Amino acid sequence: MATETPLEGDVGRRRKQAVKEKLLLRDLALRHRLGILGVGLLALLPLLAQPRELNQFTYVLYLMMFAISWDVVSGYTGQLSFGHAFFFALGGYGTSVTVNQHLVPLLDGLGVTLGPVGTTVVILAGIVGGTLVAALGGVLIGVPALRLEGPYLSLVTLIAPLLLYQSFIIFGEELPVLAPNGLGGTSGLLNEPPSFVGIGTNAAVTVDQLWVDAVARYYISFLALLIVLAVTYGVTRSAAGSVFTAIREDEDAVQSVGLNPAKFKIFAFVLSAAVGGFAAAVWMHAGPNAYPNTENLFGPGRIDLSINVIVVAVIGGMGTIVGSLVGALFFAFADSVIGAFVPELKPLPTFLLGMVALTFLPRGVVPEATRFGRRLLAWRRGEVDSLVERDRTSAAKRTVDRYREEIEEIIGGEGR
Amino acid sequence: MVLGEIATATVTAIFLSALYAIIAIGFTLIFGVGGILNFAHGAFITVGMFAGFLATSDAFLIALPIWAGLLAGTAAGALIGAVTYLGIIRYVRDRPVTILILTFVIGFFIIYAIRIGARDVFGVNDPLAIPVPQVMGTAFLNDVYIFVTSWLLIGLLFYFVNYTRTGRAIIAVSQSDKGAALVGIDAEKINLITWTVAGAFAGYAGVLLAGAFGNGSWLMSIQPPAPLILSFAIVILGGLGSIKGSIAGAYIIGFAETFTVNFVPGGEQLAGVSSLVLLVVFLLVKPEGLFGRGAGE
Amino acid sequence: MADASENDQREEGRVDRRSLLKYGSSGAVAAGLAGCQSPQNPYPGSDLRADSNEEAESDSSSSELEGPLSGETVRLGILAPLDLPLGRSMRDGARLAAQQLRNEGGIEGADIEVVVGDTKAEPGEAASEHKRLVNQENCDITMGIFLGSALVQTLPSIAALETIHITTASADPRPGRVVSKTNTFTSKTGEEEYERFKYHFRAGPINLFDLADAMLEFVENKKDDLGWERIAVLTENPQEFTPYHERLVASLDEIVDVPIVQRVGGVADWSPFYNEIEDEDCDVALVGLALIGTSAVNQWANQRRDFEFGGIHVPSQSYSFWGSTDGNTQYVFTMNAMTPQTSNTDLTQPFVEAYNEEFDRVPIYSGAITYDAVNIVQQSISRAVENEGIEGEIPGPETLIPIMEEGTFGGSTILDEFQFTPPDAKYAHEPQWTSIEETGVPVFQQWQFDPEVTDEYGTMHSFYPEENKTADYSVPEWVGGDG
Amino acid sequence: MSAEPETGARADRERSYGPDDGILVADDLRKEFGGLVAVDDLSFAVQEQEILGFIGPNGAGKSTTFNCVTGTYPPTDGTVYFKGEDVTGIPAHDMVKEGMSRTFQEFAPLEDRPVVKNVELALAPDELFTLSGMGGETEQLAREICRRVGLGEVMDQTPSELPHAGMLKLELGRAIATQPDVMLVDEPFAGLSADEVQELTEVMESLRQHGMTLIVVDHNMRGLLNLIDRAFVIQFGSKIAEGTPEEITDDPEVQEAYLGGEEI
Repeated sequence: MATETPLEGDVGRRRKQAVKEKLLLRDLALRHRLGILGVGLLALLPLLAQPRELNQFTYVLYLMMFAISWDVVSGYTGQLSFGHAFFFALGGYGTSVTVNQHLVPLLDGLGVTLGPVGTTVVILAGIVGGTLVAALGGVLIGVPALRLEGPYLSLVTLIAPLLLYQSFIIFGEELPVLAPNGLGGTSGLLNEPPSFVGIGTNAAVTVDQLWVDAVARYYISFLALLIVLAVTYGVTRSAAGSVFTAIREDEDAVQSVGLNPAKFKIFAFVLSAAVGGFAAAVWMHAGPNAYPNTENLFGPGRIDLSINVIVVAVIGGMGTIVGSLVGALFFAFADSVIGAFVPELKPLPTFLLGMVALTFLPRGVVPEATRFGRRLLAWRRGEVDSLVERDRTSAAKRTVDRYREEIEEIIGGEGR
Repeated sequence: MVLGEIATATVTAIFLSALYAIIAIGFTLIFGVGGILNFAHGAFITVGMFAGFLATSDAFLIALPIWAGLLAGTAAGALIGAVTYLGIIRYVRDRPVTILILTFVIGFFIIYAIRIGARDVFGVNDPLAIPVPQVMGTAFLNDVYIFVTSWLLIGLLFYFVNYTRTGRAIIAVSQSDKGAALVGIDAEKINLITWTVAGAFAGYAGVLLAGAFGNGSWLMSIQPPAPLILSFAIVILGGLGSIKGSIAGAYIIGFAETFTVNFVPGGEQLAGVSSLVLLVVFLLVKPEGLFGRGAGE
Repeated sequence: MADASENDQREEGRVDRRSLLKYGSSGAVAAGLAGCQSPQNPYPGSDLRADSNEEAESDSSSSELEGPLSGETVRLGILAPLDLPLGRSMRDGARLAAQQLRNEGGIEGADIEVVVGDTKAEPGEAASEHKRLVNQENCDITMGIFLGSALVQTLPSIAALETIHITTASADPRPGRVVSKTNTFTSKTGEEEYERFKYHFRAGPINLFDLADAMLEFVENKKDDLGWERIAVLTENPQEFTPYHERLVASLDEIVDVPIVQRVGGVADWSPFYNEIEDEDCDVALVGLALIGTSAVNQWANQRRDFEFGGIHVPSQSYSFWGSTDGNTQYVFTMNAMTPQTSNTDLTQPFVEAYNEEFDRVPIYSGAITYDAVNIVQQSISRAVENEGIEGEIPGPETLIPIMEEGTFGGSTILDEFQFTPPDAKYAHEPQWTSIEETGVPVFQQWQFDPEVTDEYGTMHSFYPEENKTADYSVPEWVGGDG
Repeated sequence: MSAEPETGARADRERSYGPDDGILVADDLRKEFGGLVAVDDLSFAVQEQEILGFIGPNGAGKSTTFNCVTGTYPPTDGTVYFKGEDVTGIPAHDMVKEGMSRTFQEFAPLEDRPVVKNVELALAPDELFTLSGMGGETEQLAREICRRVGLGEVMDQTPSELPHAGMLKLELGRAIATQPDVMLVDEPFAGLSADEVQELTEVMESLRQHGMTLIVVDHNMRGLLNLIDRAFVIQFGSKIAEGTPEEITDDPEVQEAYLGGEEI
């Protein structure tokens, strides 16, 4: 019955073979080599930095992961989220509550004394717990996203973390069953969860040198970043990634080739939430200032962390994953340089930078650089005459166009 | 006793909702006319509050009476609305996503600027508690004042959009940019007017809101009762872009909020939450709103 | 900076001050410093700014000092959030003490230098500044820290660097618990933990449990006097308040009727709470408020609510609060360690005056405690020199800790005789406090309008305990009419 | 509002079909919008490897019929059988997975990516975790499909650069990539030159040779005569004729339906 098409034969096997070849890293494009070089440099950073600087830089790794989390759903599928801290908070609180309010009391009750290995296992269980809680949050946002378009979805995503914030207040003392000791109200949880490595007693491995602590935290965080990169890169570079971007372009087209857009949309939200939640959960055990409080996980103004990840991802380039890495570096660099000159104005210059980038560089640094690089190579090979290229559509532009259509639909030119 | 409480709550809800309505109307006007969800609207409220504080505070200048504070707040709101449009929004008008994120960032930029200004320049002890006086001596009279003037503003706005040439142009633009251009309306000018009016309303409301709650705060737009978030809820309930819908939405939200807080056990903690829950449910059931246009067709 | 902020003084309060600092007036400050980032997470390079914050205080005009430690310098590191009046007061209290000591011949001939580390009201900043002060500035002893979370985060560093730290602003009970030899708080044995953390001391304020006890004592002794039969408890809900709240609520109903107990958070409209309090016919709202304290006072006064109002009200401890509320804070009472009017000890008023003369400001509780802490250090070093015959070398922690643990110290502005709790106390190395009756602190302060003091501003009068009283308690004219 | 009762109803009005009367069977299919009947109890059966012309004047209900059949929206009443199974009302993407694909009259290519990537999307498995796409294997397949539908030269251009015929081919290529057993082709020849019509006709013919069933929807039979085996004509949502192209053109009722000036 099957129609004869080029699909004949053992496609699965051929696919695996092709992937394997790709993984051997032959024939890498220049930008990929640059990317690997960059990641390698990140890995070497502890050799250069003082412990204190290193701690500050470790936070940038988390900012990268948070921005990647946002990019997966907003950059790729075009479902703009304005409250991604919702997922971060779920992950961070998730692991803290799992460890401090469930696992540790349970093990204490059983009379188990935890050694380094035991504590590590408990921490890992907490991270898994936090990631799952965040993923559940992804379902919670993803399902309404099926019904809501453009601006309405944006409003819902914006409201979600604020609702969560309120519920931390409401269940500050106790959340039956789920969090017996409560969620800590506006201040957040006071008892920090155990660290993988730390100077204090509350850690799987206790060290007494500051620099050992800083370096260990850096590498654990770096490992988390690599995991996040591998997962998100894998998904977005597989066929699922092209389905994501196709959803951003035209859901009907996706449907018409036998793909279920709803499934992929929810998946994007869940993946994004899980990545963000995972990052936040690891942060609570290995990051700098690893405290599960509202200021860490929502930002001092309750939604600023959500804004920051958007700014980071937009500066770097939406729909690229690596853009988030570059964006976070820019963001941190700008923040510290500007902050050094006018510390009292601290947040304002960074916001200003975000505004400028949004206005003049909407496509983002990475896509612009890639295009220019390609052009440069082609120019050197003599294939094109000039380095200036005519505009091609970008992820950002596509999202914009789609959004405009939705808005037009709502305020209704033709409908009336 | 219970009846008395219900009566009190009802009166409160009626008064407060009027204030919410003028905040939400500004938000919905900007959306209706420009298709822009203005996340910076909350910052406009905060700017109004802060101008009101500056005018009435005795720490500098001269301590002006509160009516001058109201004027200052309204003017500052109008100004910040106009400046935001002219300075930034105008240039990115055709890029909705950029605008969306931009207004988000602009809003936070403004409220952080207020916080820093309050602390470092004006020596306010606590940017979370910026003193702004009530308009009237007693809480009840103050509520009445809020109610009366809010409705007066709403009435003026209705007169404006229905009986003046510019007002009708606003409606025309909100229905179709292209159509309006065809009949010779300067959409640019209309947008500017809309942003200015919306800013003025927000500024006026900011002063009153701070007075009614004892003080303003740099975070007032997103702290309970979170007028920014409430206005989202209101305009979605009423339908994005509909002025009448906003008024209806404001009353629904106002009543829901007041009654939850007063009568649901433990409801005091639910301030700002009940309306959001209501909103989320409503979004899922009827996203186009009570008076929504188009989306459901 | 504008003059207004110079005026901006906060008095000592036996309060969970961290809540205020973090979420109250200064929560905003903390937030702002970090900008749009999470406040505890500065980005790389923010260390570039750190240097500008450090202010090495060395009075080069000081004459040659003589004594066994002549030629040496005691370096004191002050960890304080300099953008808060409370933090500046800590710095200035230490400077004042250092200057006075220097004028009197130094510490056994050693000069005293104050090095400041700006903690910016960020927990992470406190820890890293602590490391810098000890490692790079070679401080012998550090002091300060006012956020509970900052203190807890700095503890590992204090232990690792084996340097004495004297806390002068946080009321968090956790460090005392960790230091204690009887500690069951962490998994290690108490002895082990003591060896690690014995470097931590607290010169004040008393911890949150003691604050609750003080409150209970106050209510028990004054309820008849004030005619309080029914009390509503409103405590703000950051977890920092929890030890205080739970201790208070556990026993309060044995003293009076307590029909309403509420943890509150993120409240803007207080009417529902106030309605309930009036419905329940309560005489007073006994609050524990920081962040949302201002709007609570404004609405209470504006709406002329039919009950009295006070407790631990952090904003009211600030001298500028009268101005911030346009006088609405009149009649609000709060616990405090001292006020500009009180004479806790013979030294309190001289300190206030000297401070005022030197810096043209009113000191805040944190300044007084830091001032006291410097004097404790001076006395400890002197005793070490006397007892052990040390010469030409600043005694190290192993020498000083037993002396501090065993000694009784005078020269305090808050308590006549200051002692630290012993290592085996449940909360070790904390101020020895038993009751208000025995110690005279904390005091209960009420904002009043007293033309005799000034007719332009409110006055922070103390009305309890008797030995520290400067005025009678007064009830708002609108309370109690026909109610 | 419904179709004039006399026209379609008479003798052949609506003999019922069963599940096994063809690879694709519609039985008493009905779709109403509000009170408006767009498809009026229509029944038909398509045989395997057939090329069926589905003809009707503009507004006759062709698109609605196929939107119901392919799951774009559910029918008001009636049953759709595909390969002997009741598939009434299942979602469009599931219908594709069952083996029914379609092209669209209004092209909606993904503008953000080149032609070959448009086709490649259709090769993506409906799975969340997949290795597919990472190794470039699917791209090879997509390129092969592009060559077969005559897009070999232009597959690396963006869709906006394609001529009209190219867009049609892209639609076709996308549909083919889903490996359908039945393919619905909507107005394939509109606006094409004679050469282009010939080229497309050959592509479709070869698809049929490979075992595919095709339904070609058009508002007249011009250009279809060489392609289709059988035609099915509807008007006002009801069938008015069925038979070989020759029979249809001679049918008086059909001629009457097209009297308005349109040419059958």
